[in-house]
Amino acid sequence: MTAGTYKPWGKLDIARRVGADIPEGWYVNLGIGLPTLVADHIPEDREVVFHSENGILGMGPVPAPDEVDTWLVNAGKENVTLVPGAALFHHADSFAMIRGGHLDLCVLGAYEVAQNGDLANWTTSLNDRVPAVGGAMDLSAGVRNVWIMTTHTTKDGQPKLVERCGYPLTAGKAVTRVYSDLAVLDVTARGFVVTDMVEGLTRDELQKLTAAPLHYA
Amino acid sequence: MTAGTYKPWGKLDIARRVGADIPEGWYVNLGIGLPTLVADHIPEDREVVFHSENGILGMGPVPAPDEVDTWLVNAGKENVTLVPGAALFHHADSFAMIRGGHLDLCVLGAYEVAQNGDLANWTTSLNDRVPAVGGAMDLSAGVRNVWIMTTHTTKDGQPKLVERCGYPLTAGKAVTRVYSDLAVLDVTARGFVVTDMVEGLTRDELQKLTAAPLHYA
Amino acid sequence: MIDKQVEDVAQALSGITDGASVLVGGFGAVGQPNVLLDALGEMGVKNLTVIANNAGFEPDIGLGRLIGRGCVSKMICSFPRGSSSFDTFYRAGKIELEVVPQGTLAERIRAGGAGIPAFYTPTGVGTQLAAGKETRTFGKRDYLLEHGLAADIALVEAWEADRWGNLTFRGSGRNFNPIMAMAGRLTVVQAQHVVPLGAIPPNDVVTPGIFVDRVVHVPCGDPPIAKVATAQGGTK
Amino acid sequence: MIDKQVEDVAQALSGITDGASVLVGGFGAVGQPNVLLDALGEMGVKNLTVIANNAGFEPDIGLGRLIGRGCVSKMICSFPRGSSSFDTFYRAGKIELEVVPQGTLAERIRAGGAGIPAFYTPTGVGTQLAAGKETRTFGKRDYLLEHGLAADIALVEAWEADRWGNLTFRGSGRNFNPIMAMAGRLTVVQAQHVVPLGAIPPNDVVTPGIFVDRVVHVPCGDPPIAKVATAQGGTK
Repeated sequence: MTAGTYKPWGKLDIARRVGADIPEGWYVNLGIGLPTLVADHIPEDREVVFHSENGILGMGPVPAPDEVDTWLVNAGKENVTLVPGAALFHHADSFAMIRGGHLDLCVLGAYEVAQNGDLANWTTSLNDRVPAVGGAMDLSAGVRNVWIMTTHTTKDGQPKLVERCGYPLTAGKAVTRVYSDLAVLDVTARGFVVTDMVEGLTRDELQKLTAAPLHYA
Repeated sequence: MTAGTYKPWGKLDIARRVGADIPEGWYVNLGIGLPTLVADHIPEDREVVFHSENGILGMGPVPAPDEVDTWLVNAGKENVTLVPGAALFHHADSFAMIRGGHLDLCVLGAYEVAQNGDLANWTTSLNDRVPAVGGAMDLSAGVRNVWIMTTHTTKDGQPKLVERCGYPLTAGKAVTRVYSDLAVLDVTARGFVVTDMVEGLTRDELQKLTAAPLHYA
Repeated sequence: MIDKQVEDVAQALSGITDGASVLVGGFGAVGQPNVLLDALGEMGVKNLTVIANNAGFEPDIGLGRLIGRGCVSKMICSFPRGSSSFDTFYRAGKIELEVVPQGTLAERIRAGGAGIPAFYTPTGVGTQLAAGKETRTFGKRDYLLEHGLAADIALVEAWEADRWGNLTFRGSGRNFNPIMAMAGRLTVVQAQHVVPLGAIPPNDVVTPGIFVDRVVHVPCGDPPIAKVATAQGGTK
Repeated sequence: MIDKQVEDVAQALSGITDGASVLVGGFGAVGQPNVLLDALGEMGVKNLTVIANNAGFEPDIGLGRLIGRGCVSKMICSFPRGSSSFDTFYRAGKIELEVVPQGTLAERIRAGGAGIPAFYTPTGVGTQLAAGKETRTFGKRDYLLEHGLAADIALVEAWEADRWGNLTFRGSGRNFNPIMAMAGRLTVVQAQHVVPLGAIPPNDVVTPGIFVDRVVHVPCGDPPIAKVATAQGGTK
């Protein structure tokens, strides 16, 4: 196969990969946007418990249109469902779980990820518009594993995986793994270690789209 | 009436006085020992809500022997009852109420009370026996009104109301009122202000039994 | 007899004056004390500091409406997006903004209610939101010092209330409401149902009445339908 | 399938080794994980640091028995009175003691579970228990710095548990149990009843299963009758 003949993974491909990598029994918070897709891609025989910042453990599948409980929303303010075994609690207890290291995993989006795990995903500048952070800083500082789902580059082709973040940080040394549309990368003491990549993509090509040195296991 | 012809108030007299002075609607914690008596001396037409450190609001009367619920104890580890409107919660929430200033009153015993409100009621020395503090420091530091029920002097006749505590402090500037077996005293910026005293007792006699200057309203 | 229930919303809000700090419960469309917020706006109070997760949503409902009326001079919140009223006032420089991470906001409010003046948290270390804050190392990790956050008033929406002010919440309506009830010096509750004392079993009381000052019966019905969860998500 | 239920007490305690720090729930005779404590003593582990409100009561039950067996080298507690085992070991200089005010103890444990390394509290300022602690002024008042308290193990007694580890408690059995469940790196629950997943309604879960690692079914029945409340009271 020659250089350039590769097809990036689609959103659902990425969600499926993330879902397949979540072990049974993990407590997982899915960020708004892309990460939400992961909920539908957990292997059917595997129990994973989904957490929402606003006081829910045990979120279930999207409700059927005629079965919506409007008293139940997730962190994205969307109506959701509960599974048997779900629990409801208040915001301080919810973030005690997050900050106290009780969640196994959060899956978030990113503007930039640095090779030391620094994450920038909350604002591109304090001046560009109304600053807003939500729960991103708590999640990335508190959860044991922080996985990022993202395109490998911006729409303009700028690398999102970098030596050092240029955008304001959400948390330092937080990210443990990146699932991009081109590769899966662990964040290690050495920096980014590629563990999987799109078929047909060469190491040189992936390096050109990444602003930090890539390592291979 | 000549000097010396007075009779100290009994325990039940003191409890009745304290009970009569608790306004409707107050949230009240009663310390172990003497203060427990107050629960039975709230005027019948008055609602007062009793709190226990181990996670109870709304304790009711002593259970009949054949109606004891052994799953329910108070801070003194005695079996108690609940009234309609009671709530159960955990220890951190219970002390959030105490420390957060949500309780209107606690009634405690004392070894010494100083004229600036300093309270000593947890140990007579760190060396005399096993030191143990329980909830006394939290109650006296956190509750809006701290009333003391005590004999005016020790069994040896030593004053318990003093200029400055000699025993280890439970909390500084905490006590707001003292109900002794001889008098009722408010703790004010001026020091102890006597608002009531046993019939037949003279001011001179009361002063002799008190190791701090007494004032009168 | 203790009876915290008041006859109407006006009585529930009586005494609230210009310059008050106000905790406002709710997350998304659930657990929002919108009737209290509307009445507060109609009272014409000014210069409120409002503490809430968001800065309102629709311009004609609840907090969005209160801001649109010009009653709020400062917002302390985690995610002030999706509110056209707030946007307008913020861009015009007419409203001050303190952005606080959502978990730090929740913990500050709980601390405010629990008599904890300050605590350390790992959230926000090394970020722009750490500016001006003390950083301190415990063990091998850095933490920020954050302060408890109490307020003059807390506005809460509950599912059930009794005359002692014991509360329950429905679905995700719990959210910030119980901790705000703790941190309000005057806590005012709009309750969907007022039930007899004793109707809420002791184990089911979520907010004990000790944290509640006034209850007003507002059977305002179900929240509006929200977006149903999809991959495209909403705002935080 | 997530199933935190283990077959017996031995399995529930497997892996606990000498020198472990152990949070022990319960207050008075209610909510004490006595069966777990007895089994721990039979395992013969040594040099435990135990964190509990008291230092046990009767020498032949629970924590009092564990101490009497010589398994505990340090107690962190608020009220170590009424335990003849503790008295004996303490007077012989065989057990170390850290006395912590009850509310500070509860808040330190909650902080330990909630990722808060330290906080300030008004409790204990100016007392002998402030020795060696930082005092700091916020507003016009002084406060002490206190540290979060997590531990290797938490031993909890619950009323109901399901296979995810969701818990409820009965009567005053809640006490320290929910916050200790949060602060244990390994949280082991002895439950009076094991119920099917979903049997506990979401609003009634007191301790969500995320804080629980192992559940063992121990239908040990009602606590013994205590003193009935009288004026003469008991120990704290």
